[in-house]
Amino acid sequence: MNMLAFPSKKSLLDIRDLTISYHLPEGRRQVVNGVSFSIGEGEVVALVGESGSGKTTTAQSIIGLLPDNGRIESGSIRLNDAELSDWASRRFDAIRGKVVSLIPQDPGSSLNPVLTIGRQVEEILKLHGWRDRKARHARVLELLARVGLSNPELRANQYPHELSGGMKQRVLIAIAVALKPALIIADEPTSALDVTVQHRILDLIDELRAESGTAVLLVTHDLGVAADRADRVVVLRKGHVEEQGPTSALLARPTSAYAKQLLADAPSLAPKGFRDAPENPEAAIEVRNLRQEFGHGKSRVLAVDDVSFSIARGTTHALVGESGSGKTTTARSIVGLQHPTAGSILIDGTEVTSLSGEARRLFRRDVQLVYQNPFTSLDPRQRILDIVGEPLRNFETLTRKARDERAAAMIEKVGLPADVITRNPRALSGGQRQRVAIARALVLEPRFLVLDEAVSALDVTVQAQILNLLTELQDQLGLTYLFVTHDLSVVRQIAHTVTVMQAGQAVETGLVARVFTEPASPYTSDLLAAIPGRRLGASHPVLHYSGAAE
Amino acid sequence: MTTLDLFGTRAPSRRIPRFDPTLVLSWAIVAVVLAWALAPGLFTPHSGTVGIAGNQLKAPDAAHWFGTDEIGRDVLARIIYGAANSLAGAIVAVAVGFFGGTALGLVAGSVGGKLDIAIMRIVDVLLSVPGLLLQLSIIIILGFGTVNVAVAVGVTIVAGFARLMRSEVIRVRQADYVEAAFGSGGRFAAVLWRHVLPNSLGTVIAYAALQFGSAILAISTLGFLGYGAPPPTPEWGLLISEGRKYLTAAWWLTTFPGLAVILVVLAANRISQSLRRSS
Amino acid sequence: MSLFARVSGKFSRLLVVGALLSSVSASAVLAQETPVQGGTLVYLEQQAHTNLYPPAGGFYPNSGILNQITDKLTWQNPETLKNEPWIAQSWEINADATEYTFKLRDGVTFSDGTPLDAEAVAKNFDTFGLGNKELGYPVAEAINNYDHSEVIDPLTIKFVFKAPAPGFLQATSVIGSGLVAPSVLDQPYNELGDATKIIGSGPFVVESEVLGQSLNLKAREDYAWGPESLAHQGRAYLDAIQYVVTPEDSVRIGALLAGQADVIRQIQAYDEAQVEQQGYEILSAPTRGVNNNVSFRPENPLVADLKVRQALTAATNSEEIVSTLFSSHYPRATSVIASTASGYVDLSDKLAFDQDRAKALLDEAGWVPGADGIREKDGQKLELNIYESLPQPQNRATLQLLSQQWAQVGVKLNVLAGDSGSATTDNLDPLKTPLRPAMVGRADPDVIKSNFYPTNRDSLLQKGGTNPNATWEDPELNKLLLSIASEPDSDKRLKLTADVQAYLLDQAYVIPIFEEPQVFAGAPYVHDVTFDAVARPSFYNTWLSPR
Amino acid sequence: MTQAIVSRIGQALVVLLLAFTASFLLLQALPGDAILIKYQNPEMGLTPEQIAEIRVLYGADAPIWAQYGNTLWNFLQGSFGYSIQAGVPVNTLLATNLPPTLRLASLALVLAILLAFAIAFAATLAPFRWLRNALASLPALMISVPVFWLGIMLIQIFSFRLRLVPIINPNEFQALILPVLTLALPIAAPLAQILIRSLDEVEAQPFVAVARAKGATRKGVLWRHVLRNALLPVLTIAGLLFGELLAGAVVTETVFGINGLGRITEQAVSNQDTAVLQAIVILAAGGFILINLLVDLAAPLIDPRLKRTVGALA
Repeated sequence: MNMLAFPSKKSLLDIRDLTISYHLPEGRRQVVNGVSFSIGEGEVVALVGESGSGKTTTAQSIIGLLPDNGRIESGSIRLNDAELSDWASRRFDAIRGKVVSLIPQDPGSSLNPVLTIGRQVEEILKLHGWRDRKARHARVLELLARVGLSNPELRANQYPHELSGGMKQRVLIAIAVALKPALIIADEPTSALDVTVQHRILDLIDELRAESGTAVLLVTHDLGVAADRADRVVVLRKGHVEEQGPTSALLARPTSAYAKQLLADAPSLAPKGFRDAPENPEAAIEVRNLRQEFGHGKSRVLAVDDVSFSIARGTTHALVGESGSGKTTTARSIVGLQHPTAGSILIDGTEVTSLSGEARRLFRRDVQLVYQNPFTSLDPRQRILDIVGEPLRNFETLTRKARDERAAAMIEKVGLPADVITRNPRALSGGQRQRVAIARALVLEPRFLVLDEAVSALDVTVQAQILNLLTELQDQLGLTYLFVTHDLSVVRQIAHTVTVMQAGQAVETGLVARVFTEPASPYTSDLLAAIPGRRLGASHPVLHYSGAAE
Repeated sequence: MTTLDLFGTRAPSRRIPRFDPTLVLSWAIVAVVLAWALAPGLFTPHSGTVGIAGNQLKAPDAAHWFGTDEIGRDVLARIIYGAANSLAGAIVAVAVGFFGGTALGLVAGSVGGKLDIAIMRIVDVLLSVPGLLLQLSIIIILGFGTVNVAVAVGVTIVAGFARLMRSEVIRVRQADYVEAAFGSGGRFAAVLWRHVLPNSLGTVIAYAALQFGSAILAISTLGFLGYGAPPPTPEWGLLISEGRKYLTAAWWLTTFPGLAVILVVLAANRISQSLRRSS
Repeated sequence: MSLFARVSGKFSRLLVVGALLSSVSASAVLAQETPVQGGTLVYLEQQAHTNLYPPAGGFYPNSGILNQITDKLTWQNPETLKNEPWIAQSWEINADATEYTFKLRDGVTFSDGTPLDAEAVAKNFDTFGLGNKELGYPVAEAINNYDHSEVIDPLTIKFVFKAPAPGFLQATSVIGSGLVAPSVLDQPYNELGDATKIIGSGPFVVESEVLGQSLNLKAREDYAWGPESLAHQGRAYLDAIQYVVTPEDSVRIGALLAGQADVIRQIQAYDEAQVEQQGYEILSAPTRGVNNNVSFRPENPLVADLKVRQALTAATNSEEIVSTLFSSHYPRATSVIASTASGYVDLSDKLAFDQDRAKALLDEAGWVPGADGIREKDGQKLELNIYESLPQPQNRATLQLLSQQWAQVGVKLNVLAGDSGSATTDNLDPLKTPLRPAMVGRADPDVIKSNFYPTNRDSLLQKGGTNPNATWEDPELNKLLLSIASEPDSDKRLKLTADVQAYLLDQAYVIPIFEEPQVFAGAPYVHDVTFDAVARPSFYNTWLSPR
Repeated sequence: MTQAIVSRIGQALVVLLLAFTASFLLLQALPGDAILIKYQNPEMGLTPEQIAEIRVLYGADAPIWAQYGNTLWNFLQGSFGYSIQAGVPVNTLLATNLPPTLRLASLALVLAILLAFAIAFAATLAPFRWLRNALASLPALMISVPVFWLGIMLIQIFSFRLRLVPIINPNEFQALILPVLTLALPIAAPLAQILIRSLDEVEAQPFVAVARAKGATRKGVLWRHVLRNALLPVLTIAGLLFGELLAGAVVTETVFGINGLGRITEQAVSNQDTAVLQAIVILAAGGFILINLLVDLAAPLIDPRLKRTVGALA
């Protein structure tokens, strides 16, 4: 580590009054506004903020990979005494990978699909002067082994699509640490991964960092992750630094209003207790021995394997698990979007699995689904009023005026301003869109609502608002919810009962309070242990459940 | 995750500013040509079909900006009066391709199954038979004339529309909002009409604009091969192909109609590009 | 008679014979300059040849080749239009022109070495005159009333006719009577599209060809039997001729002016100025046949009325067409046949342009102007269709001008462009095509019969002709036509020819427009391209001065 | 995999049979009649009766289904019948005219691909934005020009004005320059457009940023990462452009007076020489289907993700 091998007290990266703007069709937009912070050698600094806070743009400027239309307007970026802010992109080529490297956000699309893993790891060595092929190859295998990939020889010859998301992220980490850089920029390195994988990946980064004394700039939206991993936290909002300081101090005594809000809304840190179980449970939904297979012959996949649970009327049941656990498949069978291979689903005494044609269509009056992604679940070409009014059009013969009135009333009920009704979904924020989706689901006054990862795509503060809304509506209308999520902290906040799923099977079912405090299956324990924010929990008097995993 | 995925989605390097002079110019060209087609008499005092003997093959001058042709007709007037034929030809061709192809693609993409396979094999056949041969045969069967030539060109572009429409329908069908529309009790036809069709059409309309330009070219190529509209119809493709014989003696006969076609096709291309981006 | 072109102010070396009318020198060199032997002439042809059976030589691309590789019994002097000896040294014709006896020149051979003797000539004319059904040979157009041949001795042959055949002597000189080796005529007609199969006795021999694209001829070293009256005897000056098919007008002329070609065929009137301006030469030759015209099909009820036909004749301003579209090489028509054709009489008073007369005639015939200016009768519009004829010079423009002229008297003429298939079919149906553009080039009064007689070109689509459903015929016309073909007395023949011309115009069966020439262009160093009486080029005398 | 290929080939054969049937019906619907067109020529002086005899000779008087069966049977045996206009077997006609067209078309395709890459790279790497934009709109200009006009203009400029390439009596190499260019330019344009768009899209992929973060230069990333990913749509389009190539050949061969399949096609349509047309349809459809089959089979070599599935035609 030639030029960077200086005494450890020295600050490695020093950002002062950085201002960055994008030149967009509608004009110039400033996204980073006078940001200042520094990173010492070997230090981990978390850059925390929600979408649009400017955290990623700031990170990009350090490695010289701003989009074509992005420009540093003023301020300085000093890396080891070199001023980078006025460097042309080409000058960065020498330090990228060698001095500063990157762990990207989405491992799924961050590896070239047409090249083998080995070649992609090898490339960074080749670019920075490793001329000997054999040495390169040996180093590649060494790196792959170091990041915890079994059978490195095999992996090196595989293509990205043959690896899981976690494995791909390990490969990307191998690339990032290959040349022992002084600084790694980790841009949301785990947000696309399952919670247990997330945990292991963060551990790996920590480990490698400690090994080579590399500093890490951890870009994240998740305060819990920042709390667990960072030495210092920089809170960004709308391009400004709201607050920064040592992690424990900041979390314990936030001074800015925004940081306080952020802390309050973070589900993993939510101070509320568990929801009370219903007095005399009357099963409104009964799922018995549900089995779902896809494909046939060799390519047959068993997605749901003998799952049973029931949901009491007026309560929220959570279906929790990692990707591929079968939770979404189960939910879709319940709303009648697919025919299960075997098993039965009784909703208010109706056998859903045998429904078809018009009967199935009429059944949908009572059971509605809210999707994960509010950006894709609303027709971009319809007005909000028409979106919400459409179910009425399908089921009731109303005049247009009457229909619009009912839709408008529903829109008001989910807490949207009246002026949105004539707009398109495009003009709305993610949280607003999810409210629209909920309004559409509720306009027919159904008795059951299935929510498929309905808050996962939202920023924490918005997430908290939607969860509150759902709770309110449940109390008002006596709705029964099936809440599908990967996020245990959300489960804790909203659900009465929970089923934990793994690889198509229900590994545990029960009251949320019981499952969280006395998990019966080791898998549930793993899940609970992986929830980020434990370190934070320690400094926070109210939170103690994390200990339950031990 | 809603974090701005800027490492991932690099802003496109060739952005369109809101006021794009080339786009404005493209629409202006289309507007002018449309005006020519609707009211040619307003733009030229000369006739588009009747010439003045003794006035033949005059080089461009103040009286005849684009010169005159072999029987003394004003070339600019021929172009202005020809706009209606050329546009009508291209519009008919694109309309045949668009409606035929869209219907096939919509049915194939939305119904799926055996019907999809059957329709797509028909489309494959249409694609595999050489387009020009198909066009020439259709013209011979239907007879010569602006509309027939346009229909012939239209038939050969049905396949492209059908494929594009099908893939768009399949893409849109997989969207959450379509499933949501079924989930909220929508019937098949209603969902198709309210959601699938409007959301699939954007790309197809952009393609139609592109095909509009190609249709003008295809019609002019047929004119070159001797399968154009009968004289004295002032159709642009025909003007180019007839004028080419006079290239040595009167360059303006083929050059100006050629420029008119190039400008309109370029404009159609540019507009198609902007439609595609916005859809 | 300024039918030959020359560079103004310069002086052309004209060929000793036939020069006045048809031979054109492509350069301005002094008369003393002697021809140079050697070189290859690059000749650009508009269309590919189709079939080189000599009687198929009416098609210019065919004749451009046949004229170099075949000889004929007699040579028609383009100046005098008299037939002079060539392969036949002398001949006798009986009084009623039913027997022709030819004495052949000795020592003439085909390029494959077989002798050109009486047997060979007999085989040729038997095929031309009678056709050959098995092999698919049609009867030659120029030969009428043929019965049989008799070989008297190896160098004497007699032809016998069923009826008088006064046009036969001239017919022996036309391109369609080129002599080929007997073995050629044993092959199926269809295979004669391959030029390498054509074996003649001419000054050039086919060396190689790429079908539809190019053809190479080379000079025959032992050629020694050119027409006696030519100054040049012996082998041709050129070593070789290369034919390149170049369909695009602009490419032919461009290639000539860029020095890539030496002679090109079919140069349009509008390009002539360009060519002359750059020091190149226009070579124009009259075709001496039926003028470029539009012919009526009287079977069609719209043009069945004589008054309508006369009105349309009066509404036609051929002067305007000629002055707008053509050049001095395209004289305005003054009769059915060209002024250079034998038997021509000036009938320009029958072709006067008079719009008032046209309108009056149409009124008389009951056609009154309708709301849109087009005349109507019994609810039917006077709207006529005509297909353009691609081989004729600027036919599309000509017909459009005609259409403009007729519109002024309230008649709509639709000019149709069509694929050759539809055009061929529709042109056989008078109800679809009341009119058709036509022209024939041939320097004998027979040409009129050729054009109009039902079993020949059948220009009017009469009964017994090419249209199987025809019911209309004009027996008087047909009688006149037949009599021309069989009148042995040449003065009487000319008289009959004059009568037919008058009859055709009185009946207004045809509206002649202009006398169609063949126009070629040549580079300045190309000398002595000659033309036969019907504008087929001959390169026997042609030579290239050093460049 | 093999099963997929077999079913894919089966589909291709079905399409070929359908194309044969469709074109047979279409050609039967042509109003004219090749025999009449050829023999109704005044110089031949044939009577209508004689023409009818010829018709019987060619078997053109049989009922349609019998003609269909005969034609199909002959095709399966590799005999394409007899050209009425040319008077030779269609096989002979094809044997002389196919090779020049294949040579012209394949050279044009190669040149088009080279041009497309040159333009796309220039438009992506050029130093100034205005220059990049100008280069990116070049293909649009190239497809806006009618092919025949382009050919005539190229001849005028390069042969007659600049006198660089003779058009009459060129040597073998010269003879190909302008026709290949004429045919290639309009094909290159859509390829370049797709490639530019495809390069743009791939460049926006996260893995490109990752490659840059390794320290690779922009050019290096373009070569090593972007290009291969951008190739697939180009390959697909190139397969579909095969039909354009034939249409272009018709025009190019007519303008340059070259013998070839294109010119034969044009003449056969004009003369309604159905046997020739039928053969051309099958040849072209077969070529099209074969090329797209190859494209499908080649795609997994470029993108390993496609190894499992072999898609439908093209």
